Formats: sequence, structure tokens, C-alpha cells
Amino acid sequence: MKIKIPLLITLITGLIIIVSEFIPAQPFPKISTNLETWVMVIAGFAMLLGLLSLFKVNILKIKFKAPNWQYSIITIASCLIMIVLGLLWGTDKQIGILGHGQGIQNVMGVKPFDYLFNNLYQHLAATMFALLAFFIASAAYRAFIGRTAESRLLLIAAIIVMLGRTSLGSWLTGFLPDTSFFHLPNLAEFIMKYPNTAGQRAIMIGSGLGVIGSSLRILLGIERMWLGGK
Amino acid sequence: MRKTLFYLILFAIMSLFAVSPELIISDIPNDDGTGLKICWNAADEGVEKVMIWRGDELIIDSDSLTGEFVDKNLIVNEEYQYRMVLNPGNLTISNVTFSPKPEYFNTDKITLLIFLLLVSGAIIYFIISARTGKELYIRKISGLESIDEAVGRATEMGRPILFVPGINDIDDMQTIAGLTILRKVAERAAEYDTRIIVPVARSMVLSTAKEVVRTAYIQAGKPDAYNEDSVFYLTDDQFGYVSGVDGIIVREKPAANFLLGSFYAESLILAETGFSSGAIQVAGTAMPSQLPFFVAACDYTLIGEELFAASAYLSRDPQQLGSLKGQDFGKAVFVIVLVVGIILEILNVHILKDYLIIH
Amino acid sequence: MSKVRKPLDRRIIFLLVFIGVALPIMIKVGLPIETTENVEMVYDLVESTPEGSHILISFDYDPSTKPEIHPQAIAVIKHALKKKQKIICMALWPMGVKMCEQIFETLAEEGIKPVYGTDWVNMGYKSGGAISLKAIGADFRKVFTQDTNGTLADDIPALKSVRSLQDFEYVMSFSAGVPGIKEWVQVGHDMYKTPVSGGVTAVSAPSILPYVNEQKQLTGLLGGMKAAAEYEKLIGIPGTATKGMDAQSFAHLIIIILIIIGNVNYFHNKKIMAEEEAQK
Amino acid sequence: MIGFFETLGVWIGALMTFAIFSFLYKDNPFYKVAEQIFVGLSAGYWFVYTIYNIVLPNLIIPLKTDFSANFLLIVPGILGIFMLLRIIPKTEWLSRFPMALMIGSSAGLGMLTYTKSDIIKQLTATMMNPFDGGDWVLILGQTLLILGTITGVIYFFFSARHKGFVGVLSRIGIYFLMVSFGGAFGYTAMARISLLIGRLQFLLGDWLGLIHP
Repeated sequence: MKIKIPLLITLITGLIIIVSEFIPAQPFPKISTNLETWVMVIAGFAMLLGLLSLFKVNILKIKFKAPNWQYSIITIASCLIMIVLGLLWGTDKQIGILGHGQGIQNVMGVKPFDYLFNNLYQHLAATMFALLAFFIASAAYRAFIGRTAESRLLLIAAIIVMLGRTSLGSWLTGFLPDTSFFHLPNLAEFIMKYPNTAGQRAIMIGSGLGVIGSSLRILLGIERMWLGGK
Repeated sequence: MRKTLFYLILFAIMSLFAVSPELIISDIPNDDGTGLKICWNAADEGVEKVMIWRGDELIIDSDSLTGEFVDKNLIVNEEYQYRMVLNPGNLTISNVTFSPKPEYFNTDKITLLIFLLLVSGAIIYFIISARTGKELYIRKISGLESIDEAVGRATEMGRPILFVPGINDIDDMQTIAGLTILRKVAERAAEYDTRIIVPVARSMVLSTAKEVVRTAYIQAGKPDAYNEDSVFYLTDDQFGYVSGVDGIIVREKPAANFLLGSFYAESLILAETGFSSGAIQVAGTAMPSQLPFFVAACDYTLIGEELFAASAYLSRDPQQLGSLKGQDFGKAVFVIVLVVGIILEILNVHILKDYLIIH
Repeated sequence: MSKVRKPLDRRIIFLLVFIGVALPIMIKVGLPIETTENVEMVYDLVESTPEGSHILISFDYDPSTKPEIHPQAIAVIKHALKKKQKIICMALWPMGVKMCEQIFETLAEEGIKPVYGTDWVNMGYKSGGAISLKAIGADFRKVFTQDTNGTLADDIPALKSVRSLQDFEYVMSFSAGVPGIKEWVQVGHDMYKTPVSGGVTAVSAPSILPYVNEQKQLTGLLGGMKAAAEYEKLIGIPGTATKGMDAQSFAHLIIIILIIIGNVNYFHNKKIMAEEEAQK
Repeated sequence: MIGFFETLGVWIGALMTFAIFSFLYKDNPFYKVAEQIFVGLSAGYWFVYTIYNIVLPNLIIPLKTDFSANFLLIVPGILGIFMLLRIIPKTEWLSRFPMALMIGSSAGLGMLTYTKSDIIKQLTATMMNPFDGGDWVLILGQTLLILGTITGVIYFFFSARHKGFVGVLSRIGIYFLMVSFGGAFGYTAMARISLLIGRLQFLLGDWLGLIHP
């Protein structure tokens, strides 16, 4: 019961979506649209599940004093603060349980939830990925070596595209007429328009067929790993 | 589809001779039966405005003498009565009654259906034949031969092997492919008595990886050599995990690094630290944005699908083997149809391309 | 000690990059910016869309990729508002809703004040990725029952004649990953025939470019901050992207120089090590 | 008072930026604290927006306003609760039903969209006569596009030994893949730098006021 029925539901849901694509007459489109709105609501609950498991992992860390458990307190605290502020006074134009918190807005200029988002979260998220600019520079210096024919080709294409995609390129080959093939921005665009599209298209077809393969195995119940493997 | 084409051609000829004003209603093909196409032609002298009524509701009031309009949201199989009124003179032309019909198969999607059935059929056929033990050929994957070379070198230098199965959880296909290759690497490590280090970023991956390494040691006939904490959990966080693995590379100085699984932006730091430590590096992922770094910084890279092919090649699991062969069949169909199509295009024959576009 | 050159410490490289980016931001250099074909295709799509038509903008990114995509979205929205198009906003990423609010706040600061409810509306975030896209395409109001204020879809003047995706002139997806522009091409254009365009981070641009083809799966594509600067040039209003381009050029120069030095060092060391090996 | 909170906000932002940048020197407690705040805030944000944008408008409100028209919505509601029960090991099996719905529908849609958009449409887009372009650049480009796509797909062909003619074609294919990886690296470098530019525009502009927009 715990294995057979979920696999059956998977097959039926998949078939509804596939069949409704080929049969325009009602009731097929209506059924599949209803099914899709249901899946959207369930996906929303899956997000909430993600939050619960985050809580569970961190609470267990604190209970069993796992290494670095003190940091888990910060994770749970910042998460709870955000939830309480969001639900009580809402966000942007969204009303909360206690209304829009006009009093606080007059003091802080903006709702507390938005204040935390604008001044705390945004900077953390942006800086987290800005780190990569430094790492790409050090990786380019230490690990980006043209040892084989392939990696030399990769290097040359990378340098041309980097030059062509910034004002450097147009400045460096400014002496050439703007429409000439070897004017760096044009050469970079040529590389991205033809060889790159060809390479990416080959990868796309391979991965597209891969998705068909894995989806087929899931629908037919051959692939059961999502069942939790127990 | 042919019916509307016929009407349009007829329509074009008609307007040439401008014999007499005409109101033509046709069912919209491949719809759910709620749409009708209304074509009108009132190219007659002295006509300025055209008004078209559906029953007693005015739907078109325009001064362009010819044109077409799609009347939507009608009720299926309901009788609708259209009439066209020309001004000045209020001349009513051609009362036409028509009812929209739904279609039960969308002819525009034949190619999609054919290709889907072809590839799915091939995959199912190969999975069944793989299950019945039929020998399915897969070419040697260059990245895989490097495993023996890398482990051999690590043994010579008496240094450990590092294996990173990516940072995603067990539900990601790439992580599973990585763990399948871990079994072979662990087997070789057991045979050559070389220490293997497997830091993981997910608790589910931890339990599976421990299982894989343990069975690999048993397979190699050295169950007691299996060291429980060669597989350990670092952290879930992307950059925390990477700085942990960096620490291991600097401390333990492994002679061979295997980076096989799904990677995001942090793959950059791993590949770089590994490269500068002088180790042989074998990487593999299906994440297109990470492949440039691995190709540049590693000795061997399993590009995209090669990761899954390597896992099928090693595990000989009918499911993976069968679907790989089925997908190869899909690639063959793609290349053949493309080549035929291009040759036809060069000969200025557009049947195949137009067919594929419309349907 | 052998004459092998020890590589630069990582932190020196970090410092080099920091200076290479900070200086051009402070000192305005103003190197030339040339527009490319993909950006012009997006511009022409917005330019050729008639007044008062409905357009759908999907915010599928979050603060971590804001410097690249925010300027693209601001430039396109300024252009669409200038063309008096009705902008319906939605999001496939939870934080996309906030990105949309922030854009219209910055526009208000610059004196561009479209009327909420009639000129633009924010329908909020929906989960489920491609699956919800298929439902949105079939019946817009069944998925978006109300906007972020809580007003019901039927009472919003901007949504008067909108029932499904076919009622939009085009869809513009600003996307930093999955779900994003790929799902919009696959479901939005290939299933519902609505023109799709948009902007992506430069990381995902190469793998999305194959969709810009004669099948018009994508009508042009804005790739990264450079495309935002080009679009700002096309609409004649310089913004944060244009200001960043000088720093971009210098930083790229530094990376190219680092690659060249790295390679020279590598082959130099290899030659020396080979000689020392031969001497032993 | 609002002015005070604004400057306080900018200072908090600068503090957070330096806490993350400290990772460049080495992994340290400041970075770990900032990291955990980042994880906690984003989880909290997702919870609030999932409630306001999905659970309320698509489930609770329709059921509350006119129950008779939307009573079917009880099904996703219950399945949603089953999904949450995955957290408790004993009732984990209940979550397989909503999971089945999600995985089944995405598998079904995946087969359709990837076949149509990523295979058939790419096939017709590459099916052209390379020689009818305008100037030689277009002809060269279209020939490279066709050659690259075919040899690229052959490189990923695993059922034939890469020897002789097939070996040559797959060799050409790998070269095309390398050029597209080179292009991808160029674009990725640009993307990462733009993020740093955004950070420095904030630090030098909003915080230190050295640049005037």
C-alpha cells in the first residue's frame, strides 16, 4: 500500500498532463489546469516543510551539542524574528494580523520586516556571491593553465569573449572599421552566436534526452529513489 | 487545417474578381470547440462600413472591407447565426449558421508524439533487454581509465585519495552517479591499501556513502581494512563545506582528488586548491556553468552526460544501461533527421522543415 | 632553493581585484559601450508593442544577483512605461516580489509614478515552477486570485481583458536560475505562442542563447550587466549598469593579465623542474 | 527619527558586508554568525511569503469565501498537511502521496517540454541551408553551427567506439564544446565581477559617500 499507490498516483498524474497536451477538447484541459493549481499549493507546503526540517536539524544540533551548535541558535532566532515580524505587521502592501503597524512605520520609515530585508538580508546575500569575484581571479591565475590542446582552445575563446564583452575590446581594436570581423566585440559576438550555440545545443539535446529517460523511469515506477529509498 | 487553407485560397481568388461580398465562417482547428474564424470580404463599390452581428450582438464594426476575426469563448456545438450588414444602404448579406466543434487530437503536435513514442519505446526496449542479460556495448569513457592511474600514483607516493560526491542531496541524479563511481575508486583503494577520505555535505549522502565504501572493501576481500571514519559529514552550507575540504587538501595533501557529482559556484575554489596542491584531479558534473573551471583545472573531466555514462558503465545496472542506450538511439534519430533536412534545404526543398515547424 | 617561482599568495590577488574594481568606480572613465544584436532585439520588441497593451513581467531572481539583473529590469520597465504599456508583475521566486516593489520605489524617486492598479499591478509569488506556468498560461485568474494588496483579480482595472497568457503582447522574465527564463520559453512561448524575452545573469546566458533562433523561442536576450548598460544607452537614460562598466573593463583586464602570468609561470617552472630533473 | 534608522540601516549593511568578506582572510566566527543570520532570514522570508502569496490566496480564502465553488481545494489542503508530516519519521509515508503528485506532474511536463523545446525546436532551428546567407561571415557562422551541433551530439554518443571516422567527428565535437566553455567562462567572470561592483558601489557610494550617483 505504501509503495504501490504512490507509484500509481505518479503514473496517473503524469499521464493526465501528457494526454491533455494532445487532446484539446474539454474536459482534459480543465482537469490538467485543476491538477496544476493543486500541485502549486502542494509545492507551497513543500517550502514550509523545508523550513520545518531546518528547525529540526538546528534544534537537534543544539540538543546534542554538535560542533558549532551555538551558531544554530542564531539561525533559529533570526528565522523566528522574521516570521513574527512578517505575520504581525505584514510586508510592503500586505496587511498583517495587527494591520500595517503605522506607528512603527512612522518611526522606522518602513515596516520592520522590510527593514530587516533591506538592511540585513540584502547585503548578506549580495556579498555572499561577490566573494566569487575574488575566487575567480585567484582561480584564473593559479589553475587556468593551457596544458592540453582543449584547454588552450578554451583559454583563447575565454580571453576573446572577455575582451569583446567589455569596453576594452572596442578600445583595443578601435583602429579596425566597426563592422570588420576581427573587431573584438564582433568577434566575441560571432563566437557566442555560432560555436557557443552549437556546443550548448549539443549539450541541450543530450540533457533533454536525459530528462525524457529519467521522467519515463519515474512514471513507469522503475525509478523509486524519490520514495525515500527505505 | 486543410479546410482553412482551402477557404483562404478561394478567398484570395474571390477578392481578385470581387464578384460579390462574402462572409465565410470556419471552425478553428485543434481547439476545445469554443472558437470560430470569421472572414469577410465586402470589397464592393460604395461600401464604407461593415457590421457583423452574431445573433443580436454586434461583434465587428470596422471600416476595413476585408479581414478576419476569431470569435472566442463560444459554447461547444451551439448553433450561432451570423449576418453581415453593409453601409450605406444597410444591405444584409449571407445569413450563415455555424457551430464550433472540438477536436479530439491536436494535429499540430504529431511530431512531438512520434518523437516521444520513438525514444520512450527505445528506452523501454533496452531496459528490458538489459534485464534479460543481453550484452549492451558502451564505449570506454576516458575519465574512467584515469581512476586506476590516479589511485596507482597515490599508492606510489603513499598519500591518501580524496573523493567529493558533490554538494547536493541523494535525490540528485549526479550525486548517485558520483557514488556509483565512488564504489570503484574505493575498491581500487582497498586493493592498493591506500587511505580514502570522503567528506560529505548531506546526512543522507553520508549514510549511503558509508554503505558504498564498506561494500567496496568487502568486494576487494579486505573487510577489516575498512576504516569507519574515512567517510564523514562536514556541513550543509555551500562555502563552509568548501573551506572544510580546502583544509583537508592542505593538511592531508592527497595525491588524487575526485570531484564527481553536482557542484555550484564553489567548485571554483575546490578545483583551484586541488590544482595548486599538485594532485591528479578527475572531475565530473552535469552543471554547464561549472564545466569550464573543471576542464581548465583538472586532468580529466567527465562532461555532462559522460558522468551518467560512466556510472552506467561501472554499475551495469539495467535501468541506467537501458536508458542510456535508448537516449543514444534518440541522438542517432536527431543526427539523421538533421542531416537529411539540411541536404533537402540545400536542394531548396522545404517539405521536411515546414512539416516539422507546423506539426 | 630551485629557481622555481613561488606563486603569488591568494590574498595579494584579492587585494589587486579590490583596487581594480574600486578605483574606476570612484574615478569616472567613461569607456565606450557598443550595443549588440541580442539587446537590440529586446529593445525593438518593447518599442514595437502598441500603446495600452498588456505585458507580463516575471521577477525570478533575488538580492544575490541584483547588481546584474536589477538594472536590466529598471531599464526595460522605464521603456515600457514610456510606451504606456500596462505592466502586470509576478514572480516565480519568493524574493522576486520584493525586487518588483523596490524597482517601482526607485522609479517613484526618479519622478516616474505609474498608477497602481491601472498602469501596473503586482500579483505576487507562485511556487511550483513550470507546472504553475502551465496553469497560468491556461487560466491566469485561477492562479492569481488576488494581488499583493489583497484586491481580487476581477476588481483590478489593469487585468480587465486578461484571461490567459495569449492576452499578453509579450512576457519579460528576469531570471537568475531555475525556475526562470528556460521554463518561460518552454511553457510560455512553445506551448502558448506568446513572445518571450528577458534578462539573465551572465552565468546562465551562454546556455540560454540557443533559444534565440529563427523559431523565435526567445526574442533577444539581455545577458549580464553589460546588456543592462547597452539597454540604458538605447533608451538614453544612463543608470547603475553604465556606471559599473568601467570597473568591469578594468577587472577583466586584471583577470586576463593574471591568466597570462599564471601560464608563463607554469611553463617556466615546468622547464626548470625538467632541467633540475635532468641534472640529478 | 527616520533619518537615524536610515543611517543605522546603512551601517548594519556595511557591517554585514565586512563580516562576509572576512571569509577571504580565513573562515572565522564573524563569517559563521553572518552566514547563519543569512540562512535564518531567508527561511523566515520564504515562510511569510509562502503564507501570504500561496496558502492564503489559493487555499484558505477561496475555501472561506465561497465554499461550494471551491470545495475541491480541500484535497490539496490535506495533501499539503501530509507533506508537512514528512518531518516525523513515523508518519513519513503519508508524504509520499503529495510527493507522487509533484514528481508525477513534473515528470510528465518534463517529457513534453524538453522534447518540444530542447530537441525538436533545436532540430528545426539548425536545419538551414548554410550557403544562402548574405556575406561570408554569415555562411561561415552557419556552417560552424551545423558542424558543431552534429559533432557535439556525436561526442555524447556512447554506443559506438570513438575510432576512425566517428573518432574524428567526436574530436571536432570536443573542440566546439571547448569554445563554448571558453565563452561560458568569459561570461561567468563578468557575472561575478558585476556582483563585486554592486557591493563596492554600495560601500563607496551609500556608506562612504565617495561617489555621487
